[in-house]
Amino acid sequence: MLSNIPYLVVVALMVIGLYIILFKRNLIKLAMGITLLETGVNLFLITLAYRHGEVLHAPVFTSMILRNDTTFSLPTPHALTLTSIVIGVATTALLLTFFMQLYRKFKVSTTDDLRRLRG
Amino acid sequence: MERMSPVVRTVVKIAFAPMFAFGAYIILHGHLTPGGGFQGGAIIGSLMALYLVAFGATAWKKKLLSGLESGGLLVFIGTGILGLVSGLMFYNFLADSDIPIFNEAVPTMLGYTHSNWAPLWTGGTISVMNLAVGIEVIAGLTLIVITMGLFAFEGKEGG
Amino acid sequence: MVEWTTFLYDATHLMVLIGIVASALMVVKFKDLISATIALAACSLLVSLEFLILQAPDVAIAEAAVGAVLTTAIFIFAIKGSRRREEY
Amino acid sequence: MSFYGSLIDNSPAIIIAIPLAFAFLTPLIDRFLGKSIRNFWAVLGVLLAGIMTFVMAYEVLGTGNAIEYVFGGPNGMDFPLTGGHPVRITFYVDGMGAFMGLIMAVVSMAAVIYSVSFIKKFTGGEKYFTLLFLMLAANFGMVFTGDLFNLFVWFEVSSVAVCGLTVFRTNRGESFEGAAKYLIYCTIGGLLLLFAIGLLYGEYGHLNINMLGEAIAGSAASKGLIMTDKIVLGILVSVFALKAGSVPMHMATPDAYSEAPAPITAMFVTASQAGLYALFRTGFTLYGSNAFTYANDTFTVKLPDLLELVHVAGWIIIILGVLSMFVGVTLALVQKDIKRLMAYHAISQTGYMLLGVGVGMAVLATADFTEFGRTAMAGGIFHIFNHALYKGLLFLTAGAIIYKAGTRDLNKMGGLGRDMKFTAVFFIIGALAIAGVPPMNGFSSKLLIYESVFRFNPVIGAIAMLVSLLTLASFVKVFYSAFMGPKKKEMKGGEVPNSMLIGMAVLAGMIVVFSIAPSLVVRSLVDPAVEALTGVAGDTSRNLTLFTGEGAWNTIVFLGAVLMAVIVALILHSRGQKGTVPKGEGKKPYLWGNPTEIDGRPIVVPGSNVYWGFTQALKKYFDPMDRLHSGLINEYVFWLILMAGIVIATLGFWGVVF
Repeated sequence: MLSNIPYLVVVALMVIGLYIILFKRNLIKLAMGITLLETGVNLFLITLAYRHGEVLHAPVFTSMILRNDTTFSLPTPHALTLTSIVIGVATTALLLTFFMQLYRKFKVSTTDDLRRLRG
Repeated sequence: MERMSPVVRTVVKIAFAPMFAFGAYIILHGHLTPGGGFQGGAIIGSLMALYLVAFGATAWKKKLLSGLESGGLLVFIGTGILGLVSGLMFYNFLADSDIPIFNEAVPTMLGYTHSNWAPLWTGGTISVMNLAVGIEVIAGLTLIVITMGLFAFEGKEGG
Repeated sequence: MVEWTTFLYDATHLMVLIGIVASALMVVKFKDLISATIALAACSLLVSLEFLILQAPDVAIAEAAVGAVLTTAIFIFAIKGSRRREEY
Repeated sequence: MSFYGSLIDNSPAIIIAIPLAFAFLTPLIDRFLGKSIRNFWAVLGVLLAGIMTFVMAYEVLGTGNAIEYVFGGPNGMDFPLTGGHPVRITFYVDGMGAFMGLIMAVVSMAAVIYSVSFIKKFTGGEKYFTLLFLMLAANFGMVFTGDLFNLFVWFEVSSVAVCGLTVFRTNRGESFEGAAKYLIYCTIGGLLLLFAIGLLYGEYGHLNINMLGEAIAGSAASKGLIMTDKIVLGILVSVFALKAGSVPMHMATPDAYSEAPAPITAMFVTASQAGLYALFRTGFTLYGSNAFTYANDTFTVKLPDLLELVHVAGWIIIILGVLSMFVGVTLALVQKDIKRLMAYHAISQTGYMLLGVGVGMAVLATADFTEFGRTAMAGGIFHIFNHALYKGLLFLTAGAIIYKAGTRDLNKMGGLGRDMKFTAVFFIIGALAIAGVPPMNGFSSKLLIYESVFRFNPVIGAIAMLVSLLTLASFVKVFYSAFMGPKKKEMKGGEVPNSMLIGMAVLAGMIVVFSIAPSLVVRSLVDPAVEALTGVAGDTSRNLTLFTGEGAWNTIVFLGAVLMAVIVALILHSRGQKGTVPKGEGKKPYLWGNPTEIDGRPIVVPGSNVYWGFTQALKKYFDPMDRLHSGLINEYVFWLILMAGIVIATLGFWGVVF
């Protein structure tokens, strides 16, 4: 029962992230929204990896004290999540650098002012 | 960037050695325990960020760091390409070979009570790549933090 | 005995999950961007705990180091480099 | 094993490794050996990668066998890997992959050669080349990978490298804006993609595209289509359409296209086409090709549900394509910025490719497919090739124009044709090709699309032709404002440096060659690509003639006819009366009797006013369009989410609600 609750948290994180991206006008808030969205997707992958009772794939880690032996975690989504974290920090840093440059050049800190390119 | 208060600096000084050791441990034991080049590198990288916040960014040499970053990546790709000599890209040519780097065979689990146990000197190219990734990640993350820190604190006008 | 540990484990799990959503909501709510960044760091830290609970220790280490420390540092630098408060 | 054999076996990995190694060695070379050696080094790198791609494509297309490459596995590892090895990274290069790889190689070659002079005005050339090689590696990775997750990684590497290059000229603040918008767009798209990959992995436990395709077909055969399949298809279609720059998700694309340096924009086009490639892979390899078998010229439908899903997805792609064609070209018509105009044209041309392949998907596994669906796909895929060539060339000429004129505003240019004769010629070649004027290669691919789409749905075919006309119209405008008219005083004279000319000449020469012999490409590259995607073999061309199903096209015959007509005209002309016949004073030399000059300066209609009447007449269309392209990134993301939602809902509830 409890193993399905993380999926709800995933949905909550993704919805909150998308809410920030769609409705918040501050650029740095926007970057935070993207980070939250990314955290949600990462949590989704890890939750996906957490399985009961299948023995086809190799587990990487089991806490036998707390749970029975049939609970384990798939290794592949871990690798995917790690890669996603790396990419996430790279894009966040790049995006924030752009925002700092934009603030310096135009004193822009909201998306409302970031409208030089349009039409 | 101004230096932070003595409290912060002392804490960072005290925490420096254990955090560094922990990061190095994670990198070196990448093929044995959870973690690896990226995780250990990220730990040391965040240590560098702490150090930077506490002591200022001017003391760091950007060229050295970018050299380290390129070097780490080149070692990684080079190890992959060297695998081509034995057949395929990223082939683990060091494992069970005569080259005396990380070449010990992994012992079978028989006789050991704990299944995660293995000597450090195993893993072949995996360990080499972990080291390369570790160096690269430390350099890369520190470079990101330094660049952004310098930009935010010191480059208010121009530059 | 076993049931007691299981209960404690599940309770911790649940609290971590609630904490994640709560800190994410704080990110939305705070107008002060530094506070929002700290909430984001808290969210990342709790997510890394959740990774540990879901038996992904390697990812947990990476998320703790990157999400909770480095991302926070980058965000704080970016806020220093622009404006501290959200406008509206 | 011989050296050549092992080279071929390892070629996908080597092609990725060359740009990566060159990327990270470039800063060292720049620091220790100097700039000219660095430039030479960069050209060497891209030539090496290009030669390797040619060798591999020759092998793949010659033998007809796909190259399957497993990273880190022992030699001769079994493929496909059944069950036990989900963690291996695999590369899979078939006809379609080799075709895309060749495009990447050719365009990047031209772009790097062009960059050698282009970069001289700026500092930081080593970072430029590093990012350029990284982008090249990402492009190759996206089209060679046999692994969905690997696709995601290259997708993100490509976005980051592109955005890093877009802000290369840090003195222009707008470039940061364009790059930031594009990066936000691509990051959100990438996260949706990762979510879809997670769904697929959770459902089927595979990441390999071929194995996933079999797993989806197997599950559809045993328990019918499940919701995951439909949702994943919806997400993948929207994300890859975003990367390709198709219309409701195109908003940030022109910003980034127009702000990037010219050679980067040329490569940017190929990066978008990698998204297009991923879209086709999704539609065919992942979903379509396992739903039917084709033998003895007849289709046997194995899984009607899955095929129905592919048909609906095909219709969605057709609608996206038509929207892209029309909105792209109409918005291009009113642009003042030369690169922004061309960026909108890139979107419009993407519509053609989506249209061709969408028609192929919509009629897949029916008798219509062998009738005209295959031809439509061949046209769409051929158009990818042509588009990469002529759009690359046009962006390079735009870069040359900006290099000389010092401005991007069409209203402030003029008279460049006198000094830049070669550039003008290259521009004309590119413009004729993009407009699909008969002897050019753009016409050959558009003809395949027109005729087959006309049989599919006459209205869409008519729209495609109308769009072609509008394309020609807007390039007439660019040519008029940039090359003709009086020369502006503040502009520097002379032609652009040689390496820029060589870069353009490479692409222009290829356009001319493939205009004369389009069937060369169609037979050796496009038909194998179509066969690799659908499993249906066929021949669209014989000798030098293209067969569209309705008619045929042969450039030599066409040129011969034109030559005959010219000769006849000359003969008639020579038999006419010699000299002019003066009869009175004659009329004023201008049309309506307006004055030809004011204050001693000739009157020139500025570029943005050429189609003033047209845009005024369509004000009811252009005003809402202007409001939609508001520049607000929040709204742009809203369109993306809305569109993805619509696509997912359509695919998910097709047959249930509709």
